[in-house]
Amino acid sequence: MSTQQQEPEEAPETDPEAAEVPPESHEMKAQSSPQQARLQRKQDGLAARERAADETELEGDTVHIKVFRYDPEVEAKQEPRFDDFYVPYTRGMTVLDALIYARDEFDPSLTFRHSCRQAICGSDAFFVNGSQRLGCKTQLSELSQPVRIEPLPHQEVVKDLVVDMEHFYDQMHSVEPYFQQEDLPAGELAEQRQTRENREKVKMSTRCIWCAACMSSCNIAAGDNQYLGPAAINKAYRFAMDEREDEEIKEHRLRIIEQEHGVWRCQTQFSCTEVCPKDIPLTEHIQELKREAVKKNLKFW
Amino acid sequence: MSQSYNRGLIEDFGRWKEFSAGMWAWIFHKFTGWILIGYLFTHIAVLSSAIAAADGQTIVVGGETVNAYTGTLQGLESLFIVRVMEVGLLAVAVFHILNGCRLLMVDLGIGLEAQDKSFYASLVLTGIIVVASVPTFMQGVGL
Amino acid sequence: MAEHYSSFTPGGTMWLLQRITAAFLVVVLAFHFFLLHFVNHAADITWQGTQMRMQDLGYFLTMVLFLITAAFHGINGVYNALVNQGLSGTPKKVVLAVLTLAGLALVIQGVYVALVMRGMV
Amino acid sequence: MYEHDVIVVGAGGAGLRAAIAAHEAGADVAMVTKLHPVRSHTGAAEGGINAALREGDDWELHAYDTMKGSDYLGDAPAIETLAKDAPKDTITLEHWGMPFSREEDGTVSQRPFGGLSFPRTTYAGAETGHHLLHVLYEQVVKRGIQVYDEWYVMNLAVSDEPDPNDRTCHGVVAYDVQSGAVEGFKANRGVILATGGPGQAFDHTTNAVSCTGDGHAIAYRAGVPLEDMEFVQFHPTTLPSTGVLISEGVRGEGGILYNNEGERFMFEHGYANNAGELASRDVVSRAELTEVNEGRGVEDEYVHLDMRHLGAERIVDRLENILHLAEDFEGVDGLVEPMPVKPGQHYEMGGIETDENGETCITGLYAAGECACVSVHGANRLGGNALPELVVFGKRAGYHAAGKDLGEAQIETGYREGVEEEDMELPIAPGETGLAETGDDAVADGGQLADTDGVLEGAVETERKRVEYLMERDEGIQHAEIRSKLQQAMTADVNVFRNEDGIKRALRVIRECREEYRDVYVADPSRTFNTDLQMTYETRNLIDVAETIALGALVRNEFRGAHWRQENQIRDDENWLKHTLISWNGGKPSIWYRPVILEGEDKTYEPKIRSY
Ligand SMILES: Cc1cc2nc3c(=O)[nH]c(=O)nc-3n(C[C@H](O)[C@H](O)[C@H](O)COP(=O)(O)OP(=O)(O)OC[C@H]3O[C@@H](n4cnc5c(N)ncnc54)[C@H](O)[C@@H]3O)c2cc1C
Ligand code: HEM
Ligand code: SF4
Ligand code: F3S
Ligand code: FES
Repeated sequence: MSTQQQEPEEAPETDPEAAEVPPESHEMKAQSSPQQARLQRKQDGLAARERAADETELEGDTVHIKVFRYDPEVEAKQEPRFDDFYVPYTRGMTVLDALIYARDEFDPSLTFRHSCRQAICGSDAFFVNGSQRLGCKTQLSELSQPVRIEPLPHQEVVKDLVVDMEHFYDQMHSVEPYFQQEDLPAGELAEQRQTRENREKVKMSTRCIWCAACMSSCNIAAGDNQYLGPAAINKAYRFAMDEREDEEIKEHRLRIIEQEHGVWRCQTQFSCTEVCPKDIPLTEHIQELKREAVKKNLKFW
Repeated sequence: MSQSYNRGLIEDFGRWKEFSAGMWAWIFHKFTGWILIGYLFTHIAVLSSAIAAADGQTIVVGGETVNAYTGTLQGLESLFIVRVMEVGLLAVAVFHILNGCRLLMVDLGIGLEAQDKSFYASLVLTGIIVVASVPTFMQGVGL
Repeated sequence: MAEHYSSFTPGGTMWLLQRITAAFLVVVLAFHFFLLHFVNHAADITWQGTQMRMQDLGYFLTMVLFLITAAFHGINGVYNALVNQGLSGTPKKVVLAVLTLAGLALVIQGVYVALVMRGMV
Repeated sequence: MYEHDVIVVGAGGAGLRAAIAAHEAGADVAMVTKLHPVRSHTGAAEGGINAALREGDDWELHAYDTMKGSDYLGDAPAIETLAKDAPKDTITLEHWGMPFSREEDGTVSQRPFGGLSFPRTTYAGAETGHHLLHVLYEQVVKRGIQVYDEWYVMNLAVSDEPDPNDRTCHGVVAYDVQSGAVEGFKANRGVILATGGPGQAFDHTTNAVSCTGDGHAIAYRAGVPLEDMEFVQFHPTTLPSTGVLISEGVRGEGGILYNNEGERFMFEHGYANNAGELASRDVVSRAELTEVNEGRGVEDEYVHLDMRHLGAERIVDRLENILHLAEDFEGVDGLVEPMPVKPGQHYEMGGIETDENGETCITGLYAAGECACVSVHGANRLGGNALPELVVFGKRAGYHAAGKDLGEAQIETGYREGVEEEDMELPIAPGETGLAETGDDAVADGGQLADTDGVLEGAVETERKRVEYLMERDEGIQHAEIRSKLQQAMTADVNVFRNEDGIKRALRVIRECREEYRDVYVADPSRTFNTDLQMTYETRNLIDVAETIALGALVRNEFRGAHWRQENQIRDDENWLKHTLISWNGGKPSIWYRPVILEGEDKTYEPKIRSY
């Protein structure tokens, strides 16, 4: 199935609901009634959305996407190429929606990982118009056309947009990503205490969804395959900073991340922080760990 | 790199197009650092003419016989191209210093949210300092 | 994967030294540039002038320290950059040796020149 | 061929917990999962996990709430087990490092949730499921449990005695998505299905694209009855354009629902005069749809969920990810505007019939998590009750499969002579057609297979042939076409409001889907990462699952919990205090019933009016 150019068979219908209809004017009662206040707020909201609608002039149009294709097994796809698809645009359409449309309507062999559609499973990080993004969390209206969708750089391509994640998983596993506290409060119903501040401190780091966007964006990780990479270091941070684990365990964790290919490799490029779909301040976490490691070493001098 | 599937230029073009502040800062810092260390070697080599000078050797510069050290330096300084390169060196050094300070701040965890702004600030400041120094650097150069 | 790493931690110290030398260099390099391009114009530098400045022990020591830190900082920086690009195994060792030798040569030559300038050799 | 003591199919919360338990009990465990574990849909759960941890609360209250929430269709032994085990199993998660939200004194926080008499929903921000999933996976990594990720389980290897109760499960047949190889996984002690929900049977769902009811379908075809499939929970607050869920936590914290006239309709139109927005999900979903149907919906489609009055600080603190979801998937800023919401398919209460130990009627076959029906949720699941189900019953299934003695189960499983059977006239002949593409039956019905290995090898051969068959065809119909037709029919007619004509219409469409499926083909010729092939398999499972949902909905002529029938809008305890079970019987589904067990350990739960 070589489908280099695909046009939708019929012109998509324009969505009549797209054009915002102002709400019927209601009889205004007392100026201060809560209902009126609500209506007022609602109208403000509508106005805001109308503005948003102006920005998406795409409505009723087709979106041109260029998708990277490669399959080691299929002759026509052994030589990597880009296929063009023209997908009818609907409001709120994401890159993932466009890919699904292209696959279901035009070319069933178009292959990519996806599952949750809500930025929580981390399977659909792609290289979209030159940066690492989650397909399901990227609105087409924000992108300039044609939208180029490629597999994540610096990872081996398995097929089309699917890359080999093994190396990423290995790095994640290498920081002993599990709670190690053995000394627990007595009784199966007794919980460990943790201050709110401490939970707040680790909160952002616990949000990682293992999408590998950060790793793919980091030039150091690209050059040095053994570099733990921002996600794994962040995972280590999540535990090292959790006060529920004892000091010795923290020291053990610091020893892991200050290896040759650990935190010192980071050159503060910030691209990891920029692409992280969960807004985790990765560079900050890495830097903090560097300082912790230095402090720990100074103690022994 | 070894294990990534080679997508040739496709991959690289995309990356360069969307290069972000932190990445450019990194590249520039690298570049300027290398120039500086390269210059340090050259610099010591040039200054080594002091050894000859101490021996009382002289050279002829523009018809005059002068001390080897003074002569070497002034001879170089009289060349337009050397002056231009010096300005370049200044630019490189100033950027490296400013961005180096930025990196030191980042290492201390200060102003991480403003990392892109501080990079642009480094660039602008470098520009201003360099432009402002041009008269001094170019003073008395024979064309 | 964790087993692959040794417990020896060279990275941390070098990383810290790179920052410390950098902090030192900011000051000295700025001073150096200022002195030799603005206070004294580079074009007007003469053997006598240099000799005179070098007579000052503080200045002399600063310049020597400047050289040593700059050499360390620069060489270590270059080495790091190469390692970051995935240099490993034998080439890595070779590069380290070459860079160290070059650095040493630079420092020795520089110190020698400085001593000459001070008239001590 | 791979061989382990226990094979866990699926690595969501239930699967991971089962694997850890089986490992603790000393078994050699392996997990086979079509997604990498951290990609499982448990990660999407937002609100929290119910456990009676605090002073003033106890497991009996939790059990009582759950029974009432289930509209008296939950089995008491299951519900009591859940309520008793949830506290310690939740604390186990805390001991494993789960980042629960905390109180001032450092203890874990709990919040109120719909249908609960005590605020016992323990939470970790608005991303409880994400943390639960990751913490469990971390423990799996710690224990070095083998995970075969991106292996799609196609079928079970079950012996073929005529009575399903005599059958034994010997393993599974799976397909390595990366390489395309079809291999057998032999399970010496047991297979645990933990494949999650079947939300993709509907087109507006909070479930992931991977929630295709594979476990339901393969167990069903192997002879295990599916129980109470008509009870599908529709969540009242999903974003209209994507189906992304806005957690009940928003209402728990005080979020308010308004119709297009700005009325707080839960009170003003009397849907739930006491609990208001916090009434049970089915009540709120129907209220919303009624508002929309009566012309008080916004854009005739949805209603508004407003949380602005909670204040930015509280919202950011407790519901931050809701802000992101509304922004990213609907383009709405929850701090300045109300969020549009409408009901969407959310949870399947029914599932593979199991007892409290997770065991099905087939020896060595277990199920846990959303794909199972021990019957804790009955006719309606309370928010925050699925996550404890995963850890409680996941753990039990793991232990039991590994050989640990958990005592005699009180819930009986499997079709027995003398049960009450349904003999309603169906608009179509359900089952069979369209699924036997290779000419072999889905299960090896008839002709007993001699030895254990033979069963697995036979099953592997069948699947290999099936793959060949699907791949070799180069024309026919695409799975995507069938799937979308199926989904639309289900959403149109087997939704929140149901009536006989509609359900029959849906059943006819399902029949058409079956027939079309005979002509299905896989267009992608590659063996490498062939998602086309995988989705073709999944679509077949969806057809079976959708059919059981529709059949259950058709026969159950009453209004109970999430299931509403126009023809009989009352809870009919006299006739319907019983579970619906559907057995495949080698392709000819039969429908039968089993009474609900209302006798608990030391009390009997008397059906009461469910009012909020
Ligand atoms: C948006 C959302 C919010 C929710 N919020 C809450 C909440 O706040 N509180 C609460 O208690 N409950 C909540 N629930 C319900 C609860 O999250 C789910 O019921 C539960 O997570 C299901 O877990 P599971 O382990 O059974 O399945 P899943 O987590 O879905 O895992 C299924 C696993 O099976 C694997 N699998 C499936 N098919 C195959 C196959 N053929 N071969 C191999 N592997 C296969 C998948 O790879 C996956 O690993 C929510 C659900 C949703 C959708
Ligand atoms: C004057 C103040 C200086 C400051 C504040 C400074 C700061 C820094 C810092 C912080 C780094 C580390 C970057 C990293 O590892 O992420 C660095 C790298 C480097 N510096 Fe400097 N530096 C200064 C002067 C110099 C001088 C005089 C030289 C030359 C002799 C030099 C050569 C280098 C080199 C070669 C690198 C490595 C660049 C790379 O990553 O490839 N620096 N500098
Ligand atoms: S840190 Fe961010 S970018 Fe990296 S894997 Fe985790 S979620 Fe993705
Ligand atoms: S991109 Fe790489 S260099 Fe450091 S700041 Fe991020 S890990
Ligand atoms: S589909 Fe799950 S993160 Fe995008």
